[in-house]
Amino acid sequence: MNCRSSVEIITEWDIVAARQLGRNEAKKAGFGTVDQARITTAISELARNIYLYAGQGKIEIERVSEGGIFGIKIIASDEGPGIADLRKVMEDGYSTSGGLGAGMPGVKRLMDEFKVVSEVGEGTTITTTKWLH
Amino acid sequence: MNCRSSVEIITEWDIVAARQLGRNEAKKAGFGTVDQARITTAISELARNIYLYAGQGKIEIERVSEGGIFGIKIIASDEGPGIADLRKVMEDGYSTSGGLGAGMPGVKRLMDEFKVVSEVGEGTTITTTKWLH
Amino acid sequence: MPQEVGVQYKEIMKKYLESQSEEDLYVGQQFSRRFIEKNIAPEDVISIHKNALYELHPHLRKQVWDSFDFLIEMMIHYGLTLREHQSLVRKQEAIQMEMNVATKVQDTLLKTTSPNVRGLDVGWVSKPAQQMNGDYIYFLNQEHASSVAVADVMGKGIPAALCMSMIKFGMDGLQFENSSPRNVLETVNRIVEKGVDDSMFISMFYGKFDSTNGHFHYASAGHEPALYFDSATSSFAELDAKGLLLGVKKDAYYEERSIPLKAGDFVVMMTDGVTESRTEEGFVEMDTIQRLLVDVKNLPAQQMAEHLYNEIGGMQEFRLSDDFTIVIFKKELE
Amino acid sequence: MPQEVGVQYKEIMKKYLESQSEEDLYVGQQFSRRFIEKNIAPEDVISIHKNALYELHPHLRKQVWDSFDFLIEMMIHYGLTLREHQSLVRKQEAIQMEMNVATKVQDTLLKTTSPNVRGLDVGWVSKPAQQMNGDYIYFLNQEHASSVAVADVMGKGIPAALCMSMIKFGMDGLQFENSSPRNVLETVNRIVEKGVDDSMFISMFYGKFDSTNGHFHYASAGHEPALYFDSATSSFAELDAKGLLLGVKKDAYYEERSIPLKAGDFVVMMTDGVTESRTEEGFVEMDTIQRLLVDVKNLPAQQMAEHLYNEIGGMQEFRLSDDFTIVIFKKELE
Ligand SMILES: [Mn+2]
Ligand SMILES: [Mn+2]
Ligand SMILES: [Mn+2]
Ligand SMILES: [Mn+2]
Repeated sequence: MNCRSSVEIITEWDIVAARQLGRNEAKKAGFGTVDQARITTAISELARNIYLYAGQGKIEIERVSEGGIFGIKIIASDEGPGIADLRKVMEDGYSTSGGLGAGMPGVKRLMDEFKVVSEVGEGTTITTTKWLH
Repeated sequence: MNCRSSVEIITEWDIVAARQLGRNEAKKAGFGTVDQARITTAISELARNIYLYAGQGKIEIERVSEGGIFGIKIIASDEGPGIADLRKVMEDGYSTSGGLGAGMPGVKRLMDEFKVVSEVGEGTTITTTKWLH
Repeated sequence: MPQEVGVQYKEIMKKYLESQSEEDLYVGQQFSRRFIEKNIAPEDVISIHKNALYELHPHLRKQVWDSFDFLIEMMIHYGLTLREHQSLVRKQEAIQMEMNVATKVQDTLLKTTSPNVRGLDVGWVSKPAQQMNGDYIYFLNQEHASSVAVADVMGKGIPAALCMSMIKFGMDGLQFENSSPRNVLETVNRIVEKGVDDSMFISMFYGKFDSTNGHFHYASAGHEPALYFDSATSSFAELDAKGLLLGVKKDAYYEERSIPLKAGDFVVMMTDGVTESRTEEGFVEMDTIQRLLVDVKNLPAQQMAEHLYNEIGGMQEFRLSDDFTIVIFKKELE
Repeated sequence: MPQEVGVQYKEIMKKYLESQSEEDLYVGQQFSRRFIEKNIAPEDVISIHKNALYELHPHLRKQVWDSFDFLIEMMIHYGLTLREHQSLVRKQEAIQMEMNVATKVQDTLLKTTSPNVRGLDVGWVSKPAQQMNGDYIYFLNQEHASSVAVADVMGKGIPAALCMSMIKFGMDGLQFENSSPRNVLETVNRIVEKGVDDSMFISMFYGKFDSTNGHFHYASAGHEPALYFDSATSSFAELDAKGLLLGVKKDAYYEERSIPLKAGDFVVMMTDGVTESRTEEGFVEMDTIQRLLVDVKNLPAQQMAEHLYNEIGGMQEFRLSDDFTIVIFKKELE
């Protein structure tokens, strides 16, 4: 229960590879079609953020279990510019009006747990988990 | 271009009759499936309001045209208690949280034009139109 | 999402596919109303639909099922927006509660007492267009004089409310000897000019009835003229005086004028929410306002003010486009 | 909705049905993001989907197409919620703009000037947790004395802002001869008690440095104790005095106490946003605050205040759970 697979994000096509990996892992973990799509979308958003704002980084996917409940954990990390104002990034952007897609709040909503660690000039690591209910 | 059909709303099943009439008229007027469903939903809401709050009333449906554009007009009238606070009724109830369905603001959104005339103790008449775009 | 929703969905759809009746669609739509409450996202509905169709018609070609997977993918962002909506609704409710508290605070803070001076009958109405009133009435009561400030703060809501509290406390600090209309406006103008930035303007009419000589003294800071009714000739005149809006210029000068009030005469001070009331037929005419006032000129001032509000408010179905304020000073019959 | 959306949808779906590749799903989802912006409702998407499927596979059995009509019906309420969301977002934006104006008005209205009295070094920091600050600092400067009121209004946002303006104008009206801490609190208490309803409470610490004798006089209305640093012994003591919160009781009594300040001594007045700062490890200990102050005791008061804010704020990643206010009065070295 400790296999971690990962995809380097360098070009836009790596986003697709990360999605594919995520969907496969989600399926193997036992998630239904809709949750597979949600997990894949979360990965897609995280990978796009890396691609757009950090230039490059990594998506790691891990199957996890806690107290008999199974789930899938995604770790998105980069050594990009970091996030200066975390509060702002986590605010609802109201995707309806903005053109930036789901953004961080969207990823948070698609998954069950969510954590950002970011230091300006050092990079950003986002860890997010979804549990099989 | 002045045929007006109508349905008396007395029992819950008259709501279905009004919907049926509305859907047929909308289809005949040339609306697509989705707009047929929207017009039918608007009629459904209006008829339900009559059934629930006024006890009885009438839904009239009329094909209309204005400046070469065709449309469908719905007139929902009753001699019920009337609406004391129109401002409040027209406020967004945020259907997500409430259990009252679409309500007046919903009908307004489903259609293109919307007007309420209501007098306490006298009754309410709602006129709403949708145009073929 | 509960298993049972899927089962019911299938049953309702099955009936519809057999009958294609409006009744089944009605039942279906009534059923779907609960989805949002139950936190069922649109992509969940597609999945429920796919499963129901599969159970009813398992032998459709593979592309149909694949197409539903595609459709689910297309719906994910709708589901997100829906959740965003729910969080926004909660936020909105919190703001609403805050506004309710603010309105209560404002009401308590700005409460004013109608004057009670011999020979003068006073009536007033002030109705907000939205939740918080941007019009403001302040009465100053002295032994032989009754004064009123009628103000309209540009803008509405919270910033306006803050400005009004400033006016109130400014006027609370006024000394008796300085209560001539010109002095009051000059003083309040200095407070406003100092206290708020350039984006905030306030118009104010200040009227003072002096019971010792029966004169009405007034000054205006860019406010609507008042209406004076001369009972002897049964005619109206506008009362206006020169003066800039409050807060524009530090040392603004305000003209002061006066007029004797005879028994039965009255002065109507208003905000532009009254004179610029919009109905379906356009603006309410000054003639209409005057006619409405004449109709009730023999009633007490309070009833006159309420009559004017009921009539003009009624013309716009009480959906006011601006705050609506009237103060009537009426010289009593001996 | 534009015809062309349907054409593109069909093309993307066609590719997906042939390949079932993740790439096509990614392209599809990127495409679907624009739907909401383009005001395409979820029921429209079902209809687009149905048409695309029909063009690709026209010979599916009738029930498939009927089932899509059923699905459209089930989606109507989602479409309504989406439109409701858009109107709510606009409303929210309007409120946000109003709050921005209100914050500016409040800043201008409540601006206060740091004292400048011989022998006293003053520093202060006041940071709101949310947009509007519910903490309030008011400086009163006299020839031989510098005073400060540090207040915390229960509640936040608009109602708190209104209350603060009341305090400000109340204190503006204070006469010189009544500026002893006890008198100030008694006066402000009467204003607050009269002006606001029972749901509003305010805690306030009032400190006055008298440069004629070098004493610090203080009184407290249910506020956090201040911290006194004795430079001779390098130790801290709490300064507290008996007194009810403002607005609770009309004739509240406030104890007044005093302490001599020697060169290098300082007094730190704070709100509970400082002493009850929460970090991931729990509340910030008083020991920590004292240690942070001692570290910088030789710096100017303003730098001391900023240091404390940077350190304690930093522990919570500057996501303050309450407004954060510090005022430091430091007796200068001769
Ligand atoms: Mn106004
Ligand atoms: Mn106005
Ligand atoms: Mn507070
Ligand atoms: Mn606090």
